[in-house]
Amino acid sequence: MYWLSVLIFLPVLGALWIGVIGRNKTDFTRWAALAVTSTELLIALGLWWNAAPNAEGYYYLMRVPWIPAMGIQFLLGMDGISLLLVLLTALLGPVAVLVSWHAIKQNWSAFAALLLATQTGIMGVFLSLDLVLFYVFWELMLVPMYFLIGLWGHERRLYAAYKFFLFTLTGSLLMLIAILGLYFIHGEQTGIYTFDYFELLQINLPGKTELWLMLGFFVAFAVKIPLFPIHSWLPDAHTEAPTAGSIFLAGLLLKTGAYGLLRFCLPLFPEASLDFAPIGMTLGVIGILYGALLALVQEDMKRLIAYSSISHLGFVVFGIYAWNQEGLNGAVLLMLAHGVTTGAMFAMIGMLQERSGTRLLTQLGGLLSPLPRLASLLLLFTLSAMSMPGLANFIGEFLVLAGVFQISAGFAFAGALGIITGVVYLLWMYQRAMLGEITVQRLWTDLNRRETVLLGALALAVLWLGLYPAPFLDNLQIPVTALIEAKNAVPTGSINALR
Amino acid sequence: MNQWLWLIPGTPLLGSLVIALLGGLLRREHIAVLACLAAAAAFLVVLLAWLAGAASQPLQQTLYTWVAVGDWRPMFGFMLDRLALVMVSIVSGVGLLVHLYSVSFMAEETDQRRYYFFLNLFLAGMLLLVLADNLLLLYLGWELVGLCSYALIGFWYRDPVCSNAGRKAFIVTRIGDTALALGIFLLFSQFHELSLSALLTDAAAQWEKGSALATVATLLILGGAVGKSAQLPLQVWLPDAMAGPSPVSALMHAATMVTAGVYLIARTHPLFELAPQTQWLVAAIGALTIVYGASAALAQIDFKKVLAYSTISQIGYMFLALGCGAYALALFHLTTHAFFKALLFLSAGAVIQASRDEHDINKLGKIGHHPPLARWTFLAGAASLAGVPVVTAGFYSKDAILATAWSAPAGPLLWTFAAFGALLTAIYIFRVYLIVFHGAAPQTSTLSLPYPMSVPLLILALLSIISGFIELPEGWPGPHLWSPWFEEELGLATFPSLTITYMLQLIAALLPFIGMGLACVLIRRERANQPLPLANFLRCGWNFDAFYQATLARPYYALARGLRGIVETLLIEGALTRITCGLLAFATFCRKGVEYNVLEVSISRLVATLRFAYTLLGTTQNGVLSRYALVISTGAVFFLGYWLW
Amino acid sequence: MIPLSHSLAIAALLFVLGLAVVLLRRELLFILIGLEVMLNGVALTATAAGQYWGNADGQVLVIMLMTVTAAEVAVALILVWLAFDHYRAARVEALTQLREETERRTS
Amino acid sequence: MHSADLINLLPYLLPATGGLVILILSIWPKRVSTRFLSTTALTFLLLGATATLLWQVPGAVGSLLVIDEISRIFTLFFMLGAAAIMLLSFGYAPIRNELHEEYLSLILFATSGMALLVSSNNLVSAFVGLEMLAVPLYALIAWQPTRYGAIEGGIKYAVLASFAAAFFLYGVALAYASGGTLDLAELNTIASSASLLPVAITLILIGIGFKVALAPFHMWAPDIYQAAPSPITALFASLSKAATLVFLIRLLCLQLPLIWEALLPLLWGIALISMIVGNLLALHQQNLKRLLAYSSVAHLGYILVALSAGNSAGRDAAIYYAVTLAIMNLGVFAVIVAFTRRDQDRENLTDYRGLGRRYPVLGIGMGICLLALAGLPPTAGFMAKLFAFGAAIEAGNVILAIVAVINTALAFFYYLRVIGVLFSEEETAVGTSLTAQGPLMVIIIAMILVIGLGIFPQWLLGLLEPP
Amino acid sequence: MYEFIFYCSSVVAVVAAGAILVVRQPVHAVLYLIVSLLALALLFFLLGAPLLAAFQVMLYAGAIMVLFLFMMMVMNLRIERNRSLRNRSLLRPASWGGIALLALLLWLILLLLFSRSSFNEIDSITVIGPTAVGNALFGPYLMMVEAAAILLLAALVAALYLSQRGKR
Repeated sequence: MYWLSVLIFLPVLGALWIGVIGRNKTDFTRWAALAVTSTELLIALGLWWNAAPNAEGYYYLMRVPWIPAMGIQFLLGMDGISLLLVLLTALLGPVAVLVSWHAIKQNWSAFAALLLATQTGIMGVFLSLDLVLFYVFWELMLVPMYFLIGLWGHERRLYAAYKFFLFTLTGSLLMLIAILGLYFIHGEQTGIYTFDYFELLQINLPGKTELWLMLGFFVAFAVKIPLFPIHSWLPDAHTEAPTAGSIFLAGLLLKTGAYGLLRFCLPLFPEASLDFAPIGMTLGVIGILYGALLALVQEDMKRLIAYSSISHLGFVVFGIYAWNQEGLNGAVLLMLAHGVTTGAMFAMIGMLQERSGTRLLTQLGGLLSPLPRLASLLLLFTLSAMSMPGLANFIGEFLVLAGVFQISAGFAFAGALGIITGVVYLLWMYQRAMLGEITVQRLWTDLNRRETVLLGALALAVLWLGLYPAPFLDNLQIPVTALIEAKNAVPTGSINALR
Repeated sequence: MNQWLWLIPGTPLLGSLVIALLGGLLRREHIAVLACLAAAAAFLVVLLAWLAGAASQPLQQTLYTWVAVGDWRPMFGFMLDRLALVMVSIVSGVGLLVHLYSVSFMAEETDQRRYYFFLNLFLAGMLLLVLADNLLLLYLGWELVGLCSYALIGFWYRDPVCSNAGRKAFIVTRIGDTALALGIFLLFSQFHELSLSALLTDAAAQWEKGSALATVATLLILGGAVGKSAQLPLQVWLPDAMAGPSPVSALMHAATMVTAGVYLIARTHPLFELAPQTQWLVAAIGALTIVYGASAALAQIDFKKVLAYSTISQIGYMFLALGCGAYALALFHLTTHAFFKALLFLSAGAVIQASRDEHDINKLGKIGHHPPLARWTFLAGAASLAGVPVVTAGFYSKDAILATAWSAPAGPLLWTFAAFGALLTAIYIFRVYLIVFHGAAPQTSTLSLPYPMSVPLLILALLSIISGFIELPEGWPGPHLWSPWFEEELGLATFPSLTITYMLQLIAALLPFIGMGLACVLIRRERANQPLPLANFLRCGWNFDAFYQATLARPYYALARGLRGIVETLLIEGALTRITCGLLAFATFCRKGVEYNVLEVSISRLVATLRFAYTLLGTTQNGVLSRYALVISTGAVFFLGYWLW
Repeated sequence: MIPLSHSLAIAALLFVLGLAVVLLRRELLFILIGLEVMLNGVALTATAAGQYWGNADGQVLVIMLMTVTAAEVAVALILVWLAFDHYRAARVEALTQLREETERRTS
Repeated sequence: MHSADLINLLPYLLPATGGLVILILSIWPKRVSTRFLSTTALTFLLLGATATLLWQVPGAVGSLLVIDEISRIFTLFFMLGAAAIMLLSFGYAPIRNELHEEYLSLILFATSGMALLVSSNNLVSAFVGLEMLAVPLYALIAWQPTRYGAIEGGIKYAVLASFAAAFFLYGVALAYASGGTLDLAELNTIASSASLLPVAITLILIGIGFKVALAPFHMWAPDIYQAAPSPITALFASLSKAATLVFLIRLLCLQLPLIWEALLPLLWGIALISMIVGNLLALHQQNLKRLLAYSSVAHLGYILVALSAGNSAGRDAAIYYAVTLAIMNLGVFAVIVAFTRRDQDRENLTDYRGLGRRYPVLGIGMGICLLALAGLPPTAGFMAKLFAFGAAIEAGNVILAIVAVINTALAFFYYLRVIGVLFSEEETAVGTSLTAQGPLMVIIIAMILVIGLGIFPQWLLGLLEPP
Repeated sequence: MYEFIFYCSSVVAVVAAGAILVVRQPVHAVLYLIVSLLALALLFFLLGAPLLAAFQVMLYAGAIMVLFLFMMMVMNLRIERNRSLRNRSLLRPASWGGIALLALLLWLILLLLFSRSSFNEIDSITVIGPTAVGNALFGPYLMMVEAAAILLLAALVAALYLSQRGKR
């Protein structure tokens, strides 16, 4: 199915196009980038429209030999989970372009090229089913993101960029080791040396080895998610990145970690993952509460949302390791919801910063009256972020907690505390920014047409996800069932390496 | 009619959407009219539902599959049975009246669009809550009304008092909501089903009476109900919520939203019947709250806060009835309370607005302007609240609850609380009435109210007087329409024997009059500057705020003690703010302690180590050729030495 | 007859002595001389081994060694001379412009 | 000697003949223009490259040289690489006026030395090849002796290389003593019995370790990198290293597998030290050329990670790595050459501020090459690391692989720093206008190869497979 | 007798080499080296390599050492103005001792390694004369002779260039 590779390579070709001929033609590059990302979105929607599962539950598969000597293929596949995340990626593309329209003052062509390159990397991560290919895209998305942060970021951008890069890189390199280990063990067992995901699923690993390999993958994903205590790159990166960068970071890059858990950690190492589940859930709950707590004491709005992302992604991990229908469905849905919601919130903070010149809550206040449109839309997204029923995050968090509750009521209770704290910090943020007396008198301009359309679209997405998530959840039926089957296939009384 | 059910919440929702999206194009007055039309449409649909026979045959509609997870597919579906029918009637009726009232009351406000958007949205949410046929949808409505409450309490957002109050309300109710959510999770994990009808039959079939799971589940649901209905111990938000506009207080914090807890328990009563301990706890909470609210109301000086505590106390009656298994009576009181409390708030609002937003009852008494209509309707509401026998609706509903409480476990005790509460009720409401309307202010005010305000007041006054007549007390001749109509759905209340009933009725009938007398005494003492003992304690709502500070905030406080600089910032008013601040301190501790001192420092340590290693290695690279050769030779020695080993 | 190991030991001693000269002396000329001594050790090894195995390869190796050494020494000596010309010194301490500058590093 | 032998000899002869021809041309009574000399040199190199294609593999030239896939690829590669070095030299401002016939002929002699080295099957020929590569370099480092550190660099390299060559030769002599032969194939037959042979090979390893700058024999590298003119540094960093490394691979993997097995722990240790030392020293380095020197040390460490696996995957990985490392280094140095000021190199990182923004092709080229050095997919550097670490894991050297991986992550830090400087907003004074075409061509070809070999590594791997 | 001469000349070669370690004047060092080389030439002869012995005397002691001496002369012209060529002092005893120890260690290691491999005793000397060497050189090693020639040429070119350009 060649459309998958179109999905991946369209942005990078667009990036080349823009990068080569777009110098000093700001207007042209803007529209070109918008055109490319919109085409991408249309293709993604078309793929969604035509999606029909095959025997393995994959809607589309594409298999081309790449490096036959090593058993590396160009193997792309899209099942329900990747479809949803691809949709999210495609949606956030135009959003990021539109948000940067006037916010990026210099070197628009390079910026657009990097943005598109990042999108390619992320698309690749969500689509590749060959482990080396996956790793290639996994690393590939780092570099343009590094430059987005490092070149267009705010005050401490270089520090943040380094931190971002080194944290994620160290993790992913360990994953590389694990991938290679998997490859050779599989090769020794079966005589077929391949990185093919479907082949590797058949592998049967001894307990300790499985655990170590799983940890190799897990560390890479945990850094991306990010889980406590390896989250410390995230607030810096989010804060210093330009708005579009933050949108991609929070909306998409964090999802790649969770996606990795779902796609690789659980099915490849079911036994080890099952043993690891309590720890995974503990890390999740720590993330939920810790992120919420720290969000409470942030002055910088972007930093606040960054910590809230830690909290929300904690829920995702929570759901993943609950490993049942509700938990997994909820985790994926929450990923989507968080992508849209947080993307929108970062976009709005960017707009706010363009208008007020600051993101500090101490310097904002009372903006509801001069900026009613912005304020009310921000309220909508804030509510979504604190999982207001009817809005995007709710169903996800609800399902996650419902899933977790079946595993352990205590964990569910702790997670529910996270919802309460979520309300506390988000409302407080909203109050400090939008309510009260206006602190700065200046000529405020409310959202213009571009921004309204952009945020309106995201608001629609938020409402759709909240009110009618069934079309999205339908896609998850097959992959989630497969995951649960993988769990059920684990022999009872297997070695509990961790306990 | 089945397929039109969605119109009931749909019309106000549509109204709110139109206001939100197109409100910019409309003039202020038109927005108000639009909102009223939406509310009226909802009411109209409810009336049509009555006509279509919803009273005899429950209506149902399923819009679409909301969530599809595995084999669990909760629908976006509505169910209109008798319980829901009564609720939607009250909600849409009172809602319509309040909308009307708002047209005049809020005419001066600039931000009509926001106001009516949330008012309509609230109506939609409340109707959704009531109509929901599964717990998930109910939870949606539940949160939606909480949100609107938050937004409207903080309507005057420029005032930090208002926005703080809104936030407090949201957070406190959210605590209850989370309990409710956990309860839902528990039920879901047990039955894999959230549809109300299926859930209740399953529960009845699978759970033994008094089983631990049932108790826990009902306790969690009770948590949600307590939070939303402002019962002990989560009542702290309601008095603060009076910072919002009066129509909002009337609609949400008196008539409808706060009774959602009552509705929830009534709706899930089969579960509660499986858990007698919880049910008794419901009754006990109700009884305690009655006294708590009434006593706190006794010492208030803010006009609306009196009514707020009164609401807390009155909902206590409903909880008492629920706890005693008299669900229909709880609903009865809910209905009459909706009328008279809305009336009280609306007329109080009229007075307050006429007196340039003066809330202090003493000042209102001295210099306030009292539109005559407001005065008389307030009196009607007060009488109904106090339960003046025979002529008011409040008498009938409250009397029945008192009677049924007697026959519950530990009945006389409950009854005593309830009766004492009734006495206090009479005292505080007449105290307020007398202070405000019989103070030094010119009594012959001729201020007249505009029609949008006066018509709702009159209708509500009428209803608070006559709505009781549909069900006369046990043992009296006359119509007994209410309880039997509900028998199928909610069962019948039990009453003590007829003689005791008569006794109790007599006492109950006397209480208002005693109360009136005591109120006069109280006022005289107050005017002589001899306030009630414990007045301050009562005024602060039994110092609950302080109590929470001590029990919840202090542990966090201890955590934060090491961080001197932050401690200062902790000293902000209000209990929940205290808790928040406790969290805040802890969070700051985490930020300083963990984020910076541990994580950042470990990174910088690593960097320093690497740099040190670099320097160390770099100094060996001193440019002297012999040194290089030496290193090579040393390496050679080691490598050759390897072969010896 | 001389056992091979004796020749090897002597050769090794020569090699090591040359090594010591390279390491100890700080004059470039001495260092070059030391290198010659080391290579002599190698030459002795090769010759003795050639004798032991009875073929000419060892001697070929030594001849190559000599040729190459001649080439190397020629260039090296020119360079030493240039150094002396430019730095007025032929000691290794004088040739430390190129080095790691850890102390003066900024940032 | 048959005519086939003669054809086989051509690739060795052509560069050397080229050197001679140029020398002769220079004593021609009429003055010959530099352009003509350069063209001649390039022609001979390209002819040599073409001649390698005529090779029938497997084959031999006399008894000393073998011709197989590896020697064919690398000989071709060295010819083209030397041509690239010349192109760089033409664009290198500081010595542009010093480009005499000697320079060109020395490079040509060095090239034939490399060609000898990679196909030697005999220790003597290896030694001669090694020296043929080294001796011209002594002079090339010190080219234009008035430059900063030129003479010092020349002396340091001359002395230390002779020192290392002494070790190498000692090893050769001992190998001869242990087996009575200098032929590698014959040595292999006695490898199991001769206890002195591993020692001899260890000594040879020390000599080679010096040439390819493995820790702890690496200390010359930064100084010489800094001292030499940038094109010559490029020669060091890419071709010279690759040639020596290929000989090491041939020695251990192809000819003496038994000894290879015995040496694995040593290789393991060298790999570990090299990676760590190289990266640590590069970490805070402010001088770009020194930084690249240290990074090369680390890269050789990664190659030894592959070699210490002791399996065929490790061998292939090492070969692949050698080629790609050479290309990447060539690319980076091409940019350094292109950015030189009129009189001297830009050495400090601060001198590169903002140049990538101003000259995007050069900037992007250098960025890609640096990222490839760092090992980022989809460049060749990543594939090389993948193969290398894969080989290590296959052999069960998981700890080494993990150390390598952590080192890789560490290495990103300094590569990214360079890129960050290159694209930073402040700009340094540009100095000259960059008009040199040679470096531009080299960087573009390197860029294409780095990405092409990264995406399609089987291009190279396939060539190595015996048909 | 044969052994005696062998060991004597070994001792001479070693002692002369050792003397280089401690002498102060470069000229002395060169002279000691020549002594060592000549002793070595004798050893070569004794080991049955007369051609090598001759080469050693002619090439090494003759040509290369003359190169050294010539260079020294050139430099000595300026030694009066510049004292840096003089060996002021040896290194500090600590590093001196350290390096000596290292060298000793290396030697001991090598000896131990040699002692591990068992070499057969050889009964008599077989002289591998110029013919054999020549056959080898111009037989299989012909390529290398040519290569060495090119190498020498390269060195010549390099030396010439540097000596021309090096003039200040």
